[in-house]
Amino acid sequence: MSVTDSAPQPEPDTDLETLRARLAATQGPAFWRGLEDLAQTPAFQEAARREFPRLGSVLAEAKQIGAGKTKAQEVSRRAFLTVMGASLALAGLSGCATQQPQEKIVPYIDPPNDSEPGKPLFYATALNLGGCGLGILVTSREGRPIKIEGNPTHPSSLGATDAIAQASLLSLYDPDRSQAVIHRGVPSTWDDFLNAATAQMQAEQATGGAGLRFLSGGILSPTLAEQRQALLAQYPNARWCSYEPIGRENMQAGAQMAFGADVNTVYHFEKADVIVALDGDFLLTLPGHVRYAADFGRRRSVRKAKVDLNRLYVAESSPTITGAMAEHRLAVRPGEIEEIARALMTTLRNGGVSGSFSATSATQSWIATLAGDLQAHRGRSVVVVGETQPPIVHALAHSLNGMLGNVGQTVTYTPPLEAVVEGQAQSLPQLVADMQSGQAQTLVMLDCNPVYASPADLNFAASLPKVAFTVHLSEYEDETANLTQWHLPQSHFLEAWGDTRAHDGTITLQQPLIAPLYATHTPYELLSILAGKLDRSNHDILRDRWKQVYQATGASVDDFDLFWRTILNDGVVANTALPVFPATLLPAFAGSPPEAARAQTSQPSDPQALDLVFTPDPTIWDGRFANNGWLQELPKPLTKLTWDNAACISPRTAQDRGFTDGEVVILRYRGRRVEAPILILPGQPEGVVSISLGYGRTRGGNVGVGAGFNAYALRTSDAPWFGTGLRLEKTDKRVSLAITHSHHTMEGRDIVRAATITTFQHNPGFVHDHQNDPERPESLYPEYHYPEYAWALSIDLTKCIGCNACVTACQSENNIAVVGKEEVLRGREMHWIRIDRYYEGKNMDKPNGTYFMPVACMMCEHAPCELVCPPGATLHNRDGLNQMVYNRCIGTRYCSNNCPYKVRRFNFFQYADLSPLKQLMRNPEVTVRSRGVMEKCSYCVQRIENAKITADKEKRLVHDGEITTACAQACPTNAIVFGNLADKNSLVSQLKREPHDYSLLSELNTRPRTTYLGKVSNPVENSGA
Amino acid sequence: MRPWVEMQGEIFYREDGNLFYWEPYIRNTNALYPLFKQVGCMPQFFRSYANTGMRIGMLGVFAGPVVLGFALMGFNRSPYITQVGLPKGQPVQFSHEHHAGALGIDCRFCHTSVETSSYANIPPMKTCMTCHSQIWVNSVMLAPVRESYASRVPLQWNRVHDLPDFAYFNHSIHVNKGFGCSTCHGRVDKMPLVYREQPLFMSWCLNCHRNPEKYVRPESQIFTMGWRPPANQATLGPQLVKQNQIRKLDDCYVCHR
Amino acid sequence: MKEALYGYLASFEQPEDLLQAAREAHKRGHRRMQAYSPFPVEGLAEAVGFRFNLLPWLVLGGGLTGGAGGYFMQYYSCVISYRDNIGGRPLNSIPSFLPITFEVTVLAAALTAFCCVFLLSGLPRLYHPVFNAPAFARETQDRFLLCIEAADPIFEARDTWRFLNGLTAQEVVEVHA
Amino acid sequence: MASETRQPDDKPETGFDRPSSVLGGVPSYTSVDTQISDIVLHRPVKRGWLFGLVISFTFVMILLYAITYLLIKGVGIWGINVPVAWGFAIANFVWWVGIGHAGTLISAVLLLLKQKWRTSINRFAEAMTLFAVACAGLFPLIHLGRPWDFYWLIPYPNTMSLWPQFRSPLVWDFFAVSTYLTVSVLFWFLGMVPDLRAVYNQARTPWKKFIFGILSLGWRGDAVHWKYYNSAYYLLAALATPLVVSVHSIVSLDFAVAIVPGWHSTIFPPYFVAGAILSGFAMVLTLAIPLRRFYHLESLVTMRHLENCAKVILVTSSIVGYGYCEEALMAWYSGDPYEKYMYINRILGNYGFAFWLLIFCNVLVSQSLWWRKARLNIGWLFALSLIVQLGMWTERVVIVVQSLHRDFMPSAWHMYSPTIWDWATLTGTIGLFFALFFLFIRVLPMISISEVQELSKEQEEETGIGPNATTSGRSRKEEKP
Repeated sequence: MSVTDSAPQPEPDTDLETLRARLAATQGPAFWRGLEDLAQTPAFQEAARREFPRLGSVLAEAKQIGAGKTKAQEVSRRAFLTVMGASLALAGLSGCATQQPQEKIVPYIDPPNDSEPGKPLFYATALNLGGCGLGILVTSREGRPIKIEGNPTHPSSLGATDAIAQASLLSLYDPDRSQAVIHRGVPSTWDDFLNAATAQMQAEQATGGAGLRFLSGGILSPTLAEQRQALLAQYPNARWCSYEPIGRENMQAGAQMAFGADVNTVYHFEKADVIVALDGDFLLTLPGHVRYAADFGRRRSVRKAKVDLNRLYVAESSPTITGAMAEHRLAVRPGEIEEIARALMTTLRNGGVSGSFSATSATQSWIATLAGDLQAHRGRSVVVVGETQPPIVHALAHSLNGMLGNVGQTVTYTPPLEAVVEGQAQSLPQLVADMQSGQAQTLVMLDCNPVYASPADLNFAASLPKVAFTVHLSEYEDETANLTQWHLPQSHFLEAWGDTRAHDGTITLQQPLIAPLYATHTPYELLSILAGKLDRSNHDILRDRWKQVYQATGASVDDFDLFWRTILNDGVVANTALPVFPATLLPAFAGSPPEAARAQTSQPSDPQALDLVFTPDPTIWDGRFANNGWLQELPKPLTKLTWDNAACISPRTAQDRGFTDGEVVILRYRGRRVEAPILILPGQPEGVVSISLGYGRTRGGNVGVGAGFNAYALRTSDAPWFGTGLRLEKTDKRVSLAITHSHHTMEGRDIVRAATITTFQHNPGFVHDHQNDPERPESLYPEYHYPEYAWALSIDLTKCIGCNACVTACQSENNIAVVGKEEVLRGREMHWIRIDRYYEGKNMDKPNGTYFMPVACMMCEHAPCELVCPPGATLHNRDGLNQMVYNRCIGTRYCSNNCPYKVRRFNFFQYADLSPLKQLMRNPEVTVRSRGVMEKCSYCVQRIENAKITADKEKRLVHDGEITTACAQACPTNAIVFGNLADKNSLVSQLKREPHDYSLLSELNTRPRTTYLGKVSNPVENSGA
Repeated sequence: MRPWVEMQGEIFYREDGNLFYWEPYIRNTNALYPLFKQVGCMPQFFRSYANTGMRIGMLGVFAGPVVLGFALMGFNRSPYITQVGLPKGQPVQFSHEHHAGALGIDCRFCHTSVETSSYANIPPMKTCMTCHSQIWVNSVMLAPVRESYASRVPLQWNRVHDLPDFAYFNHSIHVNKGFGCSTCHGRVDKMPLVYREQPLFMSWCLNCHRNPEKYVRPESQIFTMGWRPPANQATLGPQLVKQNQIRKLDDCYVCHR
Repeated sequence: MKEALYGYLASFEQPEDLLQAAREAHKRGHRRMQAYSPFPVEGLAEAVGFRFNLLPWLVLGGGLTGGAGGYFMQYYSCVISYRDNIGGRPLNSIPSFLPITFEVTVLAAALTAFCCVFLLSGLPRLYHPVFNAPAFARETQDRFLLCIEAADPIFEARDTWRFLNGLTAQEVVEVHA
Repeated sequence: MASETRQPDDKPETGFDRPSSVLGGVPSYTSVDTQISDIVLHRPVKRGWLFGLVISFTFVMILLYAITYLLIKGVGIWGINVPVAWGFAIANFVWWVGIGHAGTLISAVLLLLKQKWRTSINRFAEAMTLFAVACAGLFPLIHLGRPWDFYWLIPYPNTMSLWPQFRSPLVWDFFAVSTYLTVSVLFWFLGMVPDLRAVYNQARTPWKKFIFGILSLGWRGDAVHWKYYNSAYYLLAALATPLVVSVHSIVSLDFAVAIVPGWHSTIFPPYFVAGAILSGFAMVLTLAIPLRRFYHLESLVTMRHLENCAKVILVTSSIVGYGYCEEALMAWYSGDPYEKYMYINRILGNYGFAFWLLIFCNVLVSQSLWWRKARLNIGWLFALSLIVQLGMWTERVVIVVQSLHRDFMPSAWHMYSPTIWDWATLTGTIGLFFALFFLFIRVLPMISISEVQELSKEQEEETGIGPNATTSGRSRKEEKP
């Protein structure tokens, strides 16, 4: 079968040509590259990709993550013998004289209008994640998207992104993406599907679509919502249900409970002095979390001039980064949260703790402290509840916020973002019932994977074959695709037109950055096909819809082009934010909490039983990013686990039951069982096991398949998020978990320096106290001066929330390779910036503090690495940057040994994936490192140099804020600030003049250019909690 | 004088605690010795010419590696490696001599982005056709161009000036700071087929990066092909360096990232 | 056929005999003569008229040149050729340059010594007239030989022959070129 | 040969093994010559020798395989990772260079100190040095990420106008090791020239004649040649003595210059040199004991030699032991938290067992040599030599791995575990070493002929009796009528 016939795609082709040519000329003697690339030459791979997508992907995968795997390590016997003799002799000579291979130059036929070769272009679009759209700016080079940044004008982004948004770029170039229509497991074409679909729909027409069923995730797109309405009008008897594995059913039901109507809650953390999060991970998982993190960060600024600190209370059933930021954190069983909410409420009503439920003294005092604080901050506090808590807790939160007068201040309500408003919790079981009963004749699944992700008790997979005609549109040939008759490849959002809503409802147009790489289409097109309009392109659908909207406003059609270009350019449609929804509490919640609505959270009958909590995975979300190498290898914020999920238990529980890390246990829960490795996690509540969703994939890409275990196998529709009655059974099996940072404490070293706000006010320079050496010890060496530029970085530990956005951003900007689980296990991950996580305190069950510390190259002025490099491949430049010159490096690894911060990364194998597809994605401004070469953070020197060139042309200096590093740009809380130290007024210079600015391991007198602002927290003094 | 064998016997019969231990090792070391004695001389294993041979050999042993080393260094600088002065065949025999020289078309007509971007830009097929849809419309030589424009399949030119991928060169900054095309590309207007004028060695780059004043030109001269440093370059150069704010950049990160 | 006479070769069984013979020969005024022994014999060289030993001075020269060159190499590359800021160290980091300076000194001196031994003693020389003498087969074994060349200023066939036989030589043979 | 059947081995051995005597009795010049050159020329290939060669050659093949695979895949096949970026490769390098020290030390230093007992062991000790340094030199090369670019360490005018970074200890290494190798070769070869001539004279077949003739450069034993020869030989010795000290000092600077706790220590140079001599002399014993046994050199390599080696081992191992204590002291006295943590972790941490192993092997076991009985017990000496080898290797590994695996940032701490390829490379080089040595003892005179002859003369003069004096022509002359 062939991919090319159905979709015309000249652009990528020519690009692949050039790239293949460019690929031919890389550093290093051809002799050796020849060997490594044996049977993996781009030409062969390209051919393979076209002819047998699967095989192509296998090869690509073998190279992408296989570097550490034995299968990729094997060398064919022939290859081996070829070198056996020659190798030793030629090893030396081959370096001496090598002729440059011939490169080709492939010009355009017609030059694209606005692009100039060698210059990047930026396009505004958006991606859907976790229940809202995130506006982004995509960098495009020669027609290829190569980097994703936040869109400053977009309310959910404000210029920042999160790890998943950054990594979604990699999915575009994923060789495992579904590339062709598949009919009953046989490759087919869109034309065949069109015929089949038209016939089927005509049949449905007769009964008004009685047998017609749709299944989709939450629909954020207004256009898609309209299409849906139209379709349902066309087929009145058809039914549309929606299921999101990590959806907002509880929020919805909670709102219903409290207001009698579904609302979308928008928080304004920048206005809140006191924040209460009840299992509400608003920094990483709540819709709009990027914006929320930004607002939260804005209220975490500690400066000599002005201190602006909010206070965060968190009660949570499994550790999250939100909990890590909390001044007062309470680790409780998930069921207790409701009790806490109730207790809090009663306490606030009639002062003094209510005796309503028996809480530990810690909990009691926590509630007491919090209640007092809330009283003091009426209207300037906010109560946040996460999607994992049952409706009643949400309702209670609404009433709490109402009671505290936060509504309208720190909390506003709008109509729901998503179009599908029927009770989502019920809709899926209903659908399955129809499928069982044979009522459902036609099932159309849009961009979802129910066979994998639907609750285990529904047994979706078994009932799917009972449906006569099933259609599945998805980016991957996943578990569902395997069981449907028609699997249709879906376009990546960077290939598609569309629109979506921000967390406050603001609409963003999605525009394609590149023609679809494969024969893929979008849900918009599929719906219009089903509606009988076969000829309408993705672009037409969107443009026409928006033309109507525009005309509806009464504007003249002539200006539409301008309007269209404006909204595409801005990335937001001006003032489309949803209006404030006048939500009034129902009487039941106006007063004291109704006992009736109490969710039955029975205390465990037998003492052995534990609570089970399902959590969204911080990297691969609900499993839809399972095939994304960047996210798989991204250490999870707290566990620092990669390539796996695990059953997290508290140290105490582990001690009591004699479990150790990596030990495989059987989780028995409500008659279902799954095997999972144990991971001991400090701060995990006593007797609670939390497992993250999204792993244990069986289909849908070579990267994801086989990683971790499937938590959905234990998930039931009646208790989607937590429940009790879990039992752990020992097995004699063990697995090795690839954890990048296994040591929890700081060994009493002055690495992260923290204090409370009062300490800071008495002694702003507290960071220098417990340090025996001066900040800048004397040196025997003459000073080097940096008059023009002295680039430097300042990292504010008070602001850093450990969300990993910087790590992925760096990976994307600097072409950092993915190495695979085996290599991570060996300690060979390649991230240029890592986020160290330390716990403070003796009791690992209740750490006094959890600290995040981003560590990248410190750019030491007295760099120990430079001194020991024999060929002089790492040395200083005039801007005081610690240069790492890959093409001069011979790989002694001495520099890494001598780096006290251990921020240097080495290519132990040929990690960089040289397949043409990945070549498309590379940042052409950054060398792709070959095997045997050391690499490290460069302060994104490609950006610096380009900015300097621009400035030099204009005969000026680069001014402050003109450029920043990828990590700083992605950071939602602006914890990372980059700038020029030689400019005394630059922001970074100001930050470095702060009293609590310190450099890591300063006693070594390495004089780092990267310094840290000590962490300052704002607890209620003399509080027990 | 006693014959040799006797003498050996003498040692044999000596009864000496130490000595007998050595007996087994004492053998007739030179059985032919008596024979030689009759002849009065023993033929030498090496003939006299062996001395000369050996000396030559020694020379080879010591001088050889040195010579080889220099040979390699020479080879690395030879046109075979640097491809200096070797015109490259192209899918279409495009003559810079004709276009840039005879017709005097400005470099920037085709290499549009040389002043603004890192790439000077290889002109799209459309640029060729702007003229060649009017003139030489039937020329056989231009058939590939027309063909490619019609079939939308671009020509693939052979790259002449090819830096390694780890070296990042930016045309615009050089042109803006007053360094002319011909300084690196040579008299393109005299090249029917373009070839490399310079080896593109790092040392060659550094030579100019360290002494820009020797090569910098007045802004007006940047695109003039035949430009030679004027007599007063020694004074003019430093002035231009000052006025264009040219820094002497030999930091690695300037070119390698 | 016989080639021209090269000299007479007397072979002794004891170093002392050779030493004495050499002394006597030298006293008689013989100059162009060599004494051969399996192992160095104290004073033998002087006995055959060896005076000044140039070698140590050559080695000294070699060493000094090497040392200077070694340091200059480093100074040139770091201070003159490519002025790099290495970890904030001064361009001319004298302490860091000493180890290599030392090593190069030793290397140069050693090479000089090695080469000069052979240059000064005219080796390699695979063919030599004295090798024609049968006794030379045991020159490395237990023979101590004295050869007086025909080119010697006061060489006179009969006289020299008698002189040599008059010594404690175990045998005296003619050596032909 | 004959000696297996007629075994004066034990009877005379008791006689000759008077530790006082450097030689077992006084050999005649001829017998020295023949005895030594026979091993090269006339001794038939023995099963034992062949067996040894085959075994060690097998390991050479393993080494070749390992290196080839390494060049194809990259250094990732080893157990190294980011905190521990140097694993076995560098440890082996240091270990081998150390072993390489004894040879030059014996031949150079003892020569200058006019130690007679060096004479009959210096030749193969030097050979040992060369082969050990050859093995060592292999590692810095193959441990590179891009070995084919190793020549960037050589300063020569290149098209990049770049130079090596002369502040890097690895560049010092490059110069030190290559200088050491060169000088050792020169020293070794110069010393061998007269003997090569002797072998040439003994040789029968044209090929041997040719080869040894070429190698001996037509040496004539001319008095003047001897003069130059001696002064050059002594000069080389004088040069090699500081050199041998400098080499391992510089190797130790690879660590001492770095800031890693456990590396950054001023006592490294002396204590590395001591360790080097320790392992070197251990290796001398490992080789000498079987050699004298199988080639019946008991009279040339006597108990005196073995005992002296034992004494050197005792001294150096005590110095090394002092070094360990010194490290502990500095860790405590400096008050540097990282140093302190490192040393405690070294003793009690994940790799604690290795520390105790090396203490046992390097310090404790050799203390037995205070007793003369132990020094004269050949079996024990041999066992001890092996134990010390192991100990010294362990020490190198501990210094490299243990110091790196937990340095400044707890977040970066990671364990190191060697792979099959690490072991293959190590054993491979051991095989290479012995293969070279087996070949050496068959093709080159393993004991200096001329020097032993000279020595026997001196002995003769001391004792007054000997095979040579009595054959004096002078005495005969008186008998003549």
